[in-house]
Amino acid sequence: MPGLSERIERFFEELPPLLSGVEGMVARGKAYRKALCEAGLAGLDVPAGYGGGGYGPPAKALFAKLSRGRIPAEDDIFTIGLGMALPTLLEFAAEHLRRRYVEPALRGEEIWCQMYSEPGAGSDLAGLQTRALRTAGGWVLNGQKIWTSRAEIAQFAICLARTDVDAPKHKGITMFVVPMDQPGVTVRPIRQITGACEFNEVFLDDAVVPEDHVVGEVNGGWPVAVALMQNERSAIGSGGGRRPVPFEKLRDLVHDRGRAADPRVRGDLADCYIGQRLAELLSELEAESVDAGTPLGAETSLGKLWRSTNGRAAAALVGELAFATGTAWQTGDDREDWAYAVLDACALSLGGGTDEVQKNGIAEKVLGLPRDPYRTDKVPFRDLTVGTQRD
Amino acid sequence: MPGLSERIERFFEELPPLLSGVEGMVARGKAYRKALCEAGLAGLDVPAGYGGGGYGPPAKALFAKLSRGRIPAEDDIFTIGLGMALPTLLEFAAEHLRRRYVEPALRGEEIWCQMYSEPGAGSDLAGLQTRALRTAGGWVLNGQKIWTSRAEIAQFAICLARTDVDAPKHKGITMFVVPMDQPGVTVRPIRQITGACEFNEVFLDDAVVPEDHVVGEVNGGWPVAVALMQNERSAIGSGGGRRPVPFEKLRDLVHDRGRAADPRVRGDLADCYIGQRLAELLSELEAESVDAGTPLGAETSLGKLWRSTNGRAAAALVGELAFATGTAWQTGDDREDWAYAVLDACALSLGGGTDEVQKNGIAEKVLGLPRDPYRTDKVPFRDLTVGTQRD
Amino acid sequence: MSLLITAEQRMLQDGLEQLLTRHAPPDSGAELWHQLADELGVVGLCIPEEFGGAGGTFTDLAVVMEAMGRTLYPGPYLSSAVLAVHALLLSEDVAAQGDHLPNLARGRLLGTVIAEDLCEIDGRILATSNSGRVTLSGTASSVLDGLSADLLFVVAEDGEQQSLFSVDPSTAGTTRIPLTSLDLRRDAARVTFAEAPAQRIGPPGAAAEIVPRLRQIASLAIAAEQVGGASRCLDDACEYAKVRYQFGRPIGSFQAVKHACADMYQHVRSGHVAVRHAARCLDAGSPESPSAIAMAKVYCAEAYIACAAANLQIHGGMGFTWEENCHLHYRRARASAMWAGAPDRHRQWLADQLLAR
Amino acid sequence: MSLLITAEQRMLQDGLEQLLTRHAPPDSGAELWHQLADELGVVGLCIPEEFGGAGGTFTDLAVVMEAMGRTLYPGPYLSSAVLAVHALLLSEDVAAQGDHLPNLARGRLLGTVIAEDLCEIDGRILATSNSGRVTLSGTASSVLDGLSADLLFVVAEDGEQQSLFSVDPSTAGTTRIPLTSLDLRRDAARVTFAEAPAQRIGPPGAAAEIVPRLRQIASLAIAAEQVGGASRCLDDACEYAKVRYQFGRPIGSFQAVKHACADMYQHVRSGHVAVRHAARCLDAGSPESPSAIAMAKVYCAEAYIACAAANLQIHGGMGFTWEENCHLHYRRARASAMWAGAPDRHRQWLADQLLAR
Repeated sequence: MPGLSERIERFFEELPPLLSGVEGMVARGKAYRKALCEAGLAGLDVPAGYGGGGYGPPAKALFAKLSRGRIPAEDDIFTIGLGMALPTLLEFAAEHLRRRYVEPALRGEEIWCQMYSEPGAGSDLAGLQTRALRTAGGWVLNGQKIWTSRAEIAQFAICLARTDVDAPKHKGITMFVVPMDQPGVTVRPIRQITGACEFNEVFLDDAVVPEDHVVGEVNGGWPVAVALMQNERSAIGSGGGRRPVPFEKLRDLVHDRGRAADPRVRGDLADCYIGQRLAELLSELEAESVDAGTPLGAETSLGKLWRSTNGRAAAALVGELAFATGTAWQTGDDREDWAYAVLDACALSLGGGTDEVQKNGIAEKVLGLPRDPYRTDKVPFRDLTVGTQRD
Repeated sequence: MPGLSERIERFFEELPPLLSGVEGMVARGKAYRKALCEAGLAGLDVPAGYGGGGYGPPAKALFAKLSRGRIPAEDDIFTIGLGMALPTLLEFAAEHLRRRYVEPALRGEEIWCQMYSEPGAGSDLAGLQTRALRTAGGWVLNGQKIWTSRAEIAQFAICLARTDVDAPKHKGITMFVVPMDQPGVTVRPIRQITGACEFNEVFLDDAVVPEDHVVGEVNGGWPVAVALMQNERSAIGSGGGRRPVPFEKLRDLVHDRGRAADPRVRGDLADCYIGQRLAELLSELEAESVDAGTPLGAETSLGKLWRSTNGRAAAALVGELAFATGTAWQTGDDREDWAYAVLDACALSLGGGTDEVQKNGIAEKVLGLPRDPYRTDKVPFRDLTVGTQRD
Repeated sequence: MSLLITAEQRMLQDGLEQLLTRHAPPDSGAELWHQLADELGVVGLCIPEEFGGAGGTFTDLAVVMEAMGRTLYPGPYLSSAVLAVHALLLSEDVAAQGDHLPNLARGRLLGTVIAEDLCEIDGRILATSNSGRVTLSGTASSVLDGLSADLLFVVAEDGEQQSLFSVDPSTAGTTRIPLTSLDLRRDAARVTFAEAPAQRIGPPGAAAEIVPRLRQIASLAIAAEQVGGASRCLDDACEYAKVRYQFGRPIGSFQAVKHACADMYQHVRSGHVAVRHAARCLDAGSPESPSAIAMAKVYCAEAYIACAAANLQIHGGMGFTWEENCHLHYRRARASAMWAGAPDRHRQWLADQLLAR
Repeated sequence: MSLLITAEQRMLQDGLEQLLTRHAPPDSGAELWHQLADELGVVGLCIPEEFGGAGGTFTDLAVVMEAMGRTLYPGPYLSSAVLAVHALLLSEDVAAQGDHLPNLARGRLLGTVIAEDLCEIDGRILATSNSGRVTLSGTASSVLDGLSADLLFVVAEDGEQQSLFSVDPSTAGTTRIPLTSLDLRRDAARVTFAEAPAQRIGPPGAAAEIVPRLRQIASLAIAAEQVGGASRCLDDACEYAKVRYQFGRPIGSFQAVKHACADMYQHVRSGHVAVRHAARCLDAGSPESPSAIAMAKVYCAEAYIACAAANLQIHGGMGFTWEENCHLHYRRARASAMWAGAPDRHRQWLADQLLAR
């Protein structure tokens, strides 16, 4: 990769003027991507034929290293598209789809989201109920998706839907590319317990998908989804996504609230440090294992479990210190941010697979403990009870 | 119950000379029982026809109150016989068995034990494998029992054995009265992690039981066992059996080791107090509920769960305080007793139904959560895998 | 005294819960308050009959607070019917009692209390006497229902001592601004006094006796509310676990969910008996009161947090949305744990009692 | 330096574990010790090559201690090959090193250390110099392998300072009695010096530097042993959960057992990486060493207790018997947690590091 380092360096040096004056999250995100693409630095590990750099993983790692702390925050709007949708398209989609969609995604001209979870299909994603029917004019989708980040700005989605209700649940699912800008797609933001809206619900009412926009085989969507989720879990386990309150902020809070001599607070702070440091070290070990050629296993779940533990511990400490004198505040008080942090931590044991699901995975896949004897693998989907059964 | 109080008072006043000079656990226990019987105070709530007092439960409660702290410790050898076996005989056994066995048990002339658990049947007692075959000379039993307290001194046992392997597991079990003094019965003590031997294994090799020594119906032993276990759980939950280190001893240890000013130790001690006090209060509430006519439910499991929690908490505190300067000792050092207490506490979450079994019970019976969908209720016993399956 | 709830108390609790459920927010304003005062008579629960109240016991109060906790009731009960009423009762100032208790009992007057541990005192509140006229100066934050209160009972530095005063916040010298609360169902304000005219309640120095006792009563009331909230979390979690199907079965059939619910049940039953016991100790004037109350406050605060978190976890992603009540309980659990002494402070107070010889 | 165990280390660990498993107690005496010294060379692991040792690193030591923890090895490795060796190395007393290290490396000499936090000092141990002759007086309990040691390295009060001494316990003035240990696989003795002749090692006052550093090394070694023990508990629990059937299915198919095993796995993997990290910090002389070691000792001590308790619980009633190894791990976990500084002391030391600015 001769000269790559220099090109990356130069790009980031020249970046600020290119973005100056560009306002708004989407506009700034797109401007950054465009510049990156024009510098020949977008999708370094994507084959050149699809608009990428055609380098291998080392180039990607080099870019990650040199770009640390220099990428504008607005590039986050492409994380799902480039981190999840694009690898899926490259690995599983037909050539005409890759030709059509990969390069515009790399250039930031089209934003993607993914539509997997449903109100009735969370931990048991394979229980999803969104139906896709093949018609003369293409596929018609009906159903409801949930936890869809970026749906409000995305032009396309990769989306799982049920194409055969007579098959067992894993065998009747298909992956589609769904155009979002159509009357059959309605996006509604979900307000979270923090008050913020990170996610959306997406309602599909006779949403239309071209006949040839199937990714992989019809009724063969499940293995595609599994590959994707493994990436997602690893990303969450090793650094991506939501984080507990960082130790340094906890330490400063202890000082700030004058509790640095309180032995119990000191002990709790030490435990917060231990949890966060061990999570870092495990992720360092995991990276070393991967470099040494050991494939990623369910052990990545450990990082996820540590985040839950660390999130809970940090929330408990913050709850006790930040609100020691009172639990109400004027706008601008630091308690406002601490309250957000305490509430937000609740998601750490839920998003990306609950703690319970992670522990099942460790027990079965790493430790070899037997699966639950009650299985529904062979029951036709139409005979399964799924979702929330309120009268 | 006119005059009963006075008779009980008089009995305990006159007791010491009756026991003086009697040596040995069994001899002293029997001497106490004999005296009690002669004073007309044994089995106050047992019908007079079977050698009891013929009073109702209030008389029993009165006796319990007046006798508190005055019953010699050696009477413990009759706890299982009188607390478990005798009520079972009275409720479920045929008249000839009650006539034969109840009065000698009350008089302390015959000691009883119960043979339920097996090495292969712990939490799943209904998976028991001891076989009973009906022959011309009576029933012949083969198998192995475990956790049998008092088997080493007992003359009789109530014992569950399988009489039909083609029936589902709950439907092929029968309850027997087994004479212990016979060549077919071998008792071997179990050494526990504390080094003490409270329990035994009992090996049944062609042990013989008279034809008419069945309690209840043949193949109808399970409901009999369930009734009994409910009594056992209640006894453990509300006061009987093994206990965590009492709070007062923990408090004294904190003072003795000079840690009464250590905020974390203080906090841990307070938590030990809270757990033990709440367990007491719950048991007071339970007693009040029973008095008010509410039947005992799976809520008694709470007492059991609190004991586990309290045992663990006390063991952790003791472990930290008693061994703060060193973990080895000369005979006679108080660390010897503390070590016993720390190890013994491990049994609190096991004996009388594991914590896991208690929680299942609360979830299903109190909270109405659905049972596990994997059921073996209808599988013939011979087709079930049971016990420990090592090659 | 019994740990069992009486038939009358059960009836009161059920009736109250039904009423509060019917009037769920945002429909829970003045009308509901007057129903609580006039129809159920719970607003004057703690007020002696001679002042127009119901003369209820602390166990009765616990029963009411449990129902309010279950329904996340947002009204000024704790501030006015518990804190203000008991501040007056503890003051033994018969004149002030005669002036205010009847109106407090009828719900026509709303009071709240400004004192250490019951709100946040910024620095100190100073009382100044000038030719028989007393004024207060100072600031307090996180004052429960401070904006809606008609009368503030304020503990202030009165020379060398601490005394109790009343301030009419509508007169000049008092300014109030609303605050954002961690508990979305509990209003709080910042109150600033600048030479605000005040009336002394009870003799000078009376607050030294009143404040710790009031904190005990506040701790009992909030512990009862916490148990109520925890029991509602348990019920909601169990209900959801029965109707939510994943992997072809209700999630409540999974052992992990069962055991989480069993743990919640243990918290709820144990918390209930802790509160009930603390209330009977207070009613009986038992020497066990301080430790019983500290125990109840420690245990119930942490039990509510644990149950609110478990409820949220069992609800999965839905629990993380604004639409479900899960977060309201979690917010209240976190907030109320810190009020009237954080769990660890009560734990240390309890240890003081236990280790004394 | 890498967190991954090297191929050589893996081979050493596996070989060691096989050897130690073959020679399970009571068959683990002198012969096994000489195999460890001569065939595997692990007795001299920490000793520089110039003194006949292997010149191993702290990460190597961690690898060895993990294997010993897994197999509940009862021999004098910790006392002699770790404590005595490092006391000598830290003393920088070249003469004493030359005298003893070669024999320690070959396993021909057994040493142990008497110092604060590594055993129990009853009062103080006093050194008295009299015309060039030094004697020690005082008593220590819970001395690791104190009965079998050929040479005692003793920290004693030397005027105003603390110095390191060696004492030959076979000479007059030293009496030793065996003690009962909570850890049944670890021998301990009570050692009394009454004007016992001693040799000073290193300059007067050297112990001030040696003791805290030796405690760090001891903490690392015991943390590694704890991780080994915890990992064995995990393996034993999983093995049992697969073969033990109740309710017509292996108990390992129940979620409660699965999650308990998953928690153990988290403890074991996290403990392993904590030890590995602490060892590489020590090897590199990193300023992170004190906090990395405190973290390892806190975490591994508590992880071992948790895993030993979980293993016992999963084994059910069988776990409560003398026959299963469950209790040996539980005893060792409880005992070793208290050695070289109880978890809470390390937690406070860690907080000292973290809160320093």
